[in-house]
Amino acid sequence: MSIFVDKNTRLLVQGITGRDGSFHTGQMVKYGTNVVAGVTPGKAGQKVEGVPVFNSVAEAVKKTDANTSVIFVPARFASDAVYEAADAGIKLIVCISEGVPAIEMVKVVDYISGKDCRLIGANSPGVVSPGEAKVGILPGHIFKKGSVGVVSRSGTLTYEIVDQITKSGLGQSTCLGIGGDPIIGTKFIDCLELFADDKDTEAVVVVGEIGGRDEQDTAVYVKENFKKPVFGFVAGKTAPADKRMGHAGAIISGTAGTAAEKIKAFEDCGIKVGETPAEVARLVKENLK
Amino acid sequence: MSIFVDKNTRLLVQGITGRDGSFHTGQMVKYGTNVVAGVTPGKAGQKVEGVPVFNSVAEAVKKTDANTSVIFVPARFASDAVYEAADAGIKLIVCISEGVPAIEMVKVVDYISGKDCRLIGANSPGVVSPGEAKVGILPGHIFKKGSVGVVSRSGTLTYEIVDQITKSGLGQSTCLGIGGDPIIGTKFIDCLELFADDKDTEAVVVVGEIGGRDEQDTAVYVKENFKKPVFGFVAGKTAPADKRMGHAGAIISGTAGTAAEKIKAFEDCGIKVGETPAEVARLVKENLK
Amino acid sequence: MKVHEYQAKEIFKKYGIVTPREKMCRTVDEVMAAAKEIGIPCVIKAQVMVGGRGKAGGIKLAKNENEVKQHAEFILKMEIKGIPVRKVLVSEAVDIKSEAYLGIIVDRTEKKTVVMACKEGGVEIEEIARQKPEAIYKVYADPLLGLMSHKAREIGLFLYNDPKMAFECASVVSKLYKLFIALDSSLAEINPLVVDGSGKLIALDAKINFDDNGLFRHSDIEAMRDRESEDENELLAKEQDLSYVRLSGNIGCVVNGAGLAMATMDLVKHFGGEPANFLDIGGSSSPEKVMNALKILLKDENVRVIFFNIFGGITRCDDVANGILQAKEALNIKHPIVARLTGTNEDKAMEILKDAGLIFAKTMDEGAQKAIALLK
Amino acid sequence: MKVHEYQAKEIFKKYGIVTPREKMCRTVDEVMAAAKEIGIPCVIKAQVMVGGRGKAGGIKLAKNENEVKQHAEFILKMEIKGIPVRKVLVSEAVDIKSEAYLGIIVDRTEKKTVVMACKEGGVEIEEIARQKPEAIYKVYADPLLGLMSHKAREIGLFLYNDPKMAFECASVVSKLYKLFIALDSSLAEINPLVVDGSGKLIALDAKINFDDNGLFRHSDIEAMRDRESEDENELLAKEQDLSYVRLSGNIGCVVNGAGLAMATMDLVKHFGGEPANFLDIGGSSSPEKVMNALKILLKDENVRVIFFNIFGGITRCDDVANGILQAKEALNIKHPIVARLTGTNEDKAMEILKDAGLIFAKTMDEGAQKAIALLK
Repeated sequence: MSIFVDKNTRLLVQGITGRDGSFHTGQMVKYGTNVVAGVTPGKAGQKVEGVPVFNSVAEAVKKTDANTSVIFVPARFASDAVYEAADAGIKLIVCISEGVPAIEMVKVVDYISGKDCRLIGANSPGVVSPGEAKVGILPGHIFKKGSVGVVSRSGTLTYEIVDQITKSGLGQSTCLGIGGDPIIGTKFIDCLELFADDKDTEAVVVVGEIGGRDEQDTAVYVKENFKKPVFGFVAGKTAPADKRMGHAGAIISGTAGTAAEKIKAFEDCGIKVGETPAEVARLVKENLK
Repeated sequence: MSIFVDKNTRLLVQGITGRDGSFHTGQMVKYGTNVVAGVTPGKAGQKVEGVPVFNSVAEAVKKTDANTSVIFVPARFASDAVYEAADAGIKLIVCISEGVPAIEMVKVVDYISGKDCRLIGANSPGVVSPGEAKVGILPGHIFKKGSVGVVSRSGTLTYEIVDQITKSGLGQSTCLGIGGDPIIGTKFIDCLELFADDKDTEAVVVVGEIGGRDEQDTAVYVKENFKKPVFGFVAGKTAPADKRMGHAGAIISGTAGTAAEKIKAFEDCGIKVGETPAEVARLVKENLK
Repeated sequence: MKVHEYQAKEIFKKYGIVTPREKMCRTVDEVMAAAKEIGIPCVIKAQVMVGGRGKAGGIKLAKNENEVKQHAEFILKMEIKGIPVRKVLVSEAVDIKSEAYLGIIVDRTEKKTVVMACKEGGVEIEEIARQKPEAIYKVYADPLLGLMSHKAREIGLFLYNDPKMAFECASVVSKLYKLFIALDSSLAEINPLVVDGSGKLIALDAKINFDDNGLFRHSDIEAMRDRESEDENELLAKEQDLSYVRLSGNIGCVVNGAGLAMATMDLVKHFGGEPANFLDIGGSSSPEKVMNALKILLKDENVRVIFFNIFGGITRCDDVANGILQAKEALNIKHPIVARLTGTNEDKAMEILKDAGLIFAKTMDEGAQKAIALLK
Repeated sequence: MKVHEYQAKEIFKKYGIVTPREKMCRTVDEVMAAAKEIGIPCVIKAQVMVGGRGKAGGIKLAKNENEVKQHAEFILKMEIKGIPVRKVLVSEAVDIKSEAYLGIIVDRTEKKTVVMACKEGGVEIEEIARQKPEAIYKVYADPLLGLMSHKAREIGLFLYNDPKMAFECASVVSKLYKLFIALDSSLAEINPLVVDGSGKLIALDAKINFDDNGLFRHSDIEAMRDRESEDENELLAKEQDLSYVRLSGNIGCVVNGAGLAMATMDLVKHFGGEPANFLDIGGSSSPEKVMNALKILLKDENVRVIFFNIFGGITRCDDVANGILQAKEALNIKHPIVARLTGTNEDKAMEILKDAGLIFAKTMDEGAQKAIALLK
């Protein structure tokens, strides 16, 4: 088992003919993901990496029964891409696009909430269930099938931690980046709820960073509801206040959203926190029998 | 029994200090309706006909447990009044205000649909369950407790028909005007669904008029789903095309929405149609044992 | 409220929808000048707010200067469905490669705004809707989010196979939707939407109707009202918060409430008479309102009998009675008046009117029949 | 992106929010002239985009012409938190009867826009949030419908007992919300919102931050950017699609990905070093991008060691290696460089860099430790 994506994933790529879309379609196909369709309005009839291209998501869904979509369109078209996917009955939308205005995401998230549909991101690197499916831009080679779930607000930092977990001899059930933006479709707690019910997941690593209070809320949730061991990491201990650290959501506002308060919240709620990425992998290895 | 309003109705009047609001509050109190609160922002602390006035619906609901609201505010404030009532947890909103733009009503109706809340109107004359409660501007003296349900797109025409039914010796379970606007919260079919389950209702009179195709849809619904006898009337047989006949919704568009096609739809589906208001009352009387 | 084609096109232009080069003219001389400016051949189109202009001969192609003059003279003297043509639009003769239909209305059943498209342009959409509804492609806007881009594209891709045309069309759809919402329209229509020789999309005709309930916030639209083309009594009634529609009969009806007013007209017809009008004096009427109503009613010289049908609820019968009494004297009304006043304060009304020389009726049936009998 | 108080107030005025009579000045002479125009007493306020101006002495009341001059001279020579004051705002001295707080942000947890109000104005809202959160009244806007009128009234009625004031406040709230949404703001704040002697509501201070992700559709806001007040290297980085934040240490970090870049800084600190910067070269990097990154990094004279930490996924390590090689030569880099390049094409990268005189590391731990060791 795994969460979000697996062998049943029938993936559609929105923006498949673009530079990123076509490159990663190839990567995903190579990984073994069942990529059934692509969409670029006006480019119907083409093929990308053997995948047929349609003019609209609705048409692609009708023809291919796609159930999952990954979005590679430029930020200014991303919210419409999400609406289109949701309207066409897609159940899981993974939005890779970075740079969607927060006020648009507020609308998108509200619209989606009324549908039988989940949105991951925007600004997500994607989701991988090793050996099952890879949706997004995460590099496939670092993953190994196993029992550790990884959920993160970041991209490459996740790869770093996953890589170390893999090198320690453990594998992963599902790994995903929920996106570095302030307003995102799926949060840590949403993922933990699914990991809780996933038989193959024995432990979860939560990779947080400065900004907001998602880590604090997650800590309380873990303490009160989550039975499996959880390990944490928080990036940005040395970040200054009121400066956006790359991600739109990674900003300490005045004195709120610091790494210190997040680490304290994790530790107060029984989540073991690694000081460095390497230490996180070590903690997982030591604590998982 | 009855539908929409009864002895459990705890009524709040929005726009209670206005000319219409205060006059009809008096009339509703006199009828025996349990009017528990009024709202006019900025006028908290006053009383109208003994009813306490609050600044907001939320406050009024908190203090008085109001469950139903009737709206008497000017048209340009009506949609906000509906939003306020819905946000405050009101379960039934009867909007009397006439002249709300259709595009605003589209939004209002959509917003309400996501809540546990029903909207009647806008441009409704109100709802009366004789002997139980009167909400709106219908004149109380014409009603008599009984077993005929009456639902109408009109105001005074409803009074005319109700009056004749009462004079024929029969009474009514619940009578309401759903409003003469093109976009309204509650339609004929919604009312019939409730009349179907109302033990005290033995027959229903549907009073339609030109414009739209609500009567046609209702006819099909009655034929397929409704077990109790239904009687119909359609106003506007002599109305010219493309002229708005008072009500915003009463307009024949080109050749669509004529009284003739509505009457035909009624008759095709087994609804007995009266040629005149008097004949409707006669038909009901003759067919109800 | 309706506006002329040339006015709708001004609005289109403001929203970036391409229309032909054209000019509104009131005289033959203006037409001649405009034609020279725009270029001949050109099209001369009668500006009247009724359908079927083309069939009636109100739209003509002029291939030379002579024809411009002839057509202008002809059309500016026409009446179309009883409406005199006072303005024409001189329009460039577009090289039409294809025609489509595009329209937006508020769909009552779905309670949403709907964009309708059809590959056949220049036809009556209601006709198509009846005869082959499957030819009409419908896309609903989200009530709160509006018409999303992918939905506009869906329309474009339905109408045109060529992606470039489809996206250009999507842009037209988005603009049409934007103006529809911004201006509280009840109909916004491009029929036909044409592709010209150079592959450009042009709105060859334009129609916008406005929701009367929304006009209060669009004084610029209200200012476009062509008072010449509307019935002055209907406008006068509206200003006095009355609702009046003139018909061709001779029994003037004064009623409170729109539904009852329609039912009253129907009843007159039912018993063999001909109603002269629809007239709703509204919910809370005063003697002044009754006076105003009668003033308007009596401008119609066909009216021979007046039939009051009042069901007193909020409306007080004594108010109406006082209004009748005052109007009868002030306006020196000689017409026979049948009065059926029932409900709130009907006894007082009877007392007020007892010496006024009216014919009374207990029911609306009785009233209608008495009114008809008076004509004999 | 941030703007100065005087710029935020220009926006406020455009949206109909009342601000004091005031004028932005750059010199003492301008201040003298403005004070005469506005009237003395007046207030002189340093225009810097950091908090705590008041405490630092950057806001002063001038009661006569002499004081205007003194204060202007003083403030225009100040540095506040290291930032030189280049502009001041000369403002009328408002007769303050009461102060309140009004602010709008996007609430990450609720995923909605929230209006916050507090009866205490002029205070740090985060301070209040920590110490007595119950003093902050919150109202959420509907994501699709916006801030409904009754919600704006709710804020007004919370802040003011007098209905007239409450409704005036509701109108200010609606305007503030309107501009917040229209301009893709991330913060819009009136602190304090004051009632003056005549009972008028005035925005005495103004703060607007903009969502960088929304700037592409607001060129007018982008044009307000005060380049003098921002770090030129950070701006330069942004223009080159890099993300750079200068810190005070001496180990320059070049990383791909924001999370990993932060973790790298943290790791340097963890092992006892001091990072000189945050620098994210992004997902798909080219040799040019690496070159640009190093150019920016080396403008910081504190940097003594450069630490590359690259986790190759989409980023190809050979691209980074080529960039290092090119930059080393073109920029004549003498600094020691520690390179930890792992993932996609790491072997190729090693091959490229084998003779470049770099210090290599297998893991980021090793890299950070080697970088620190080089400083000794």
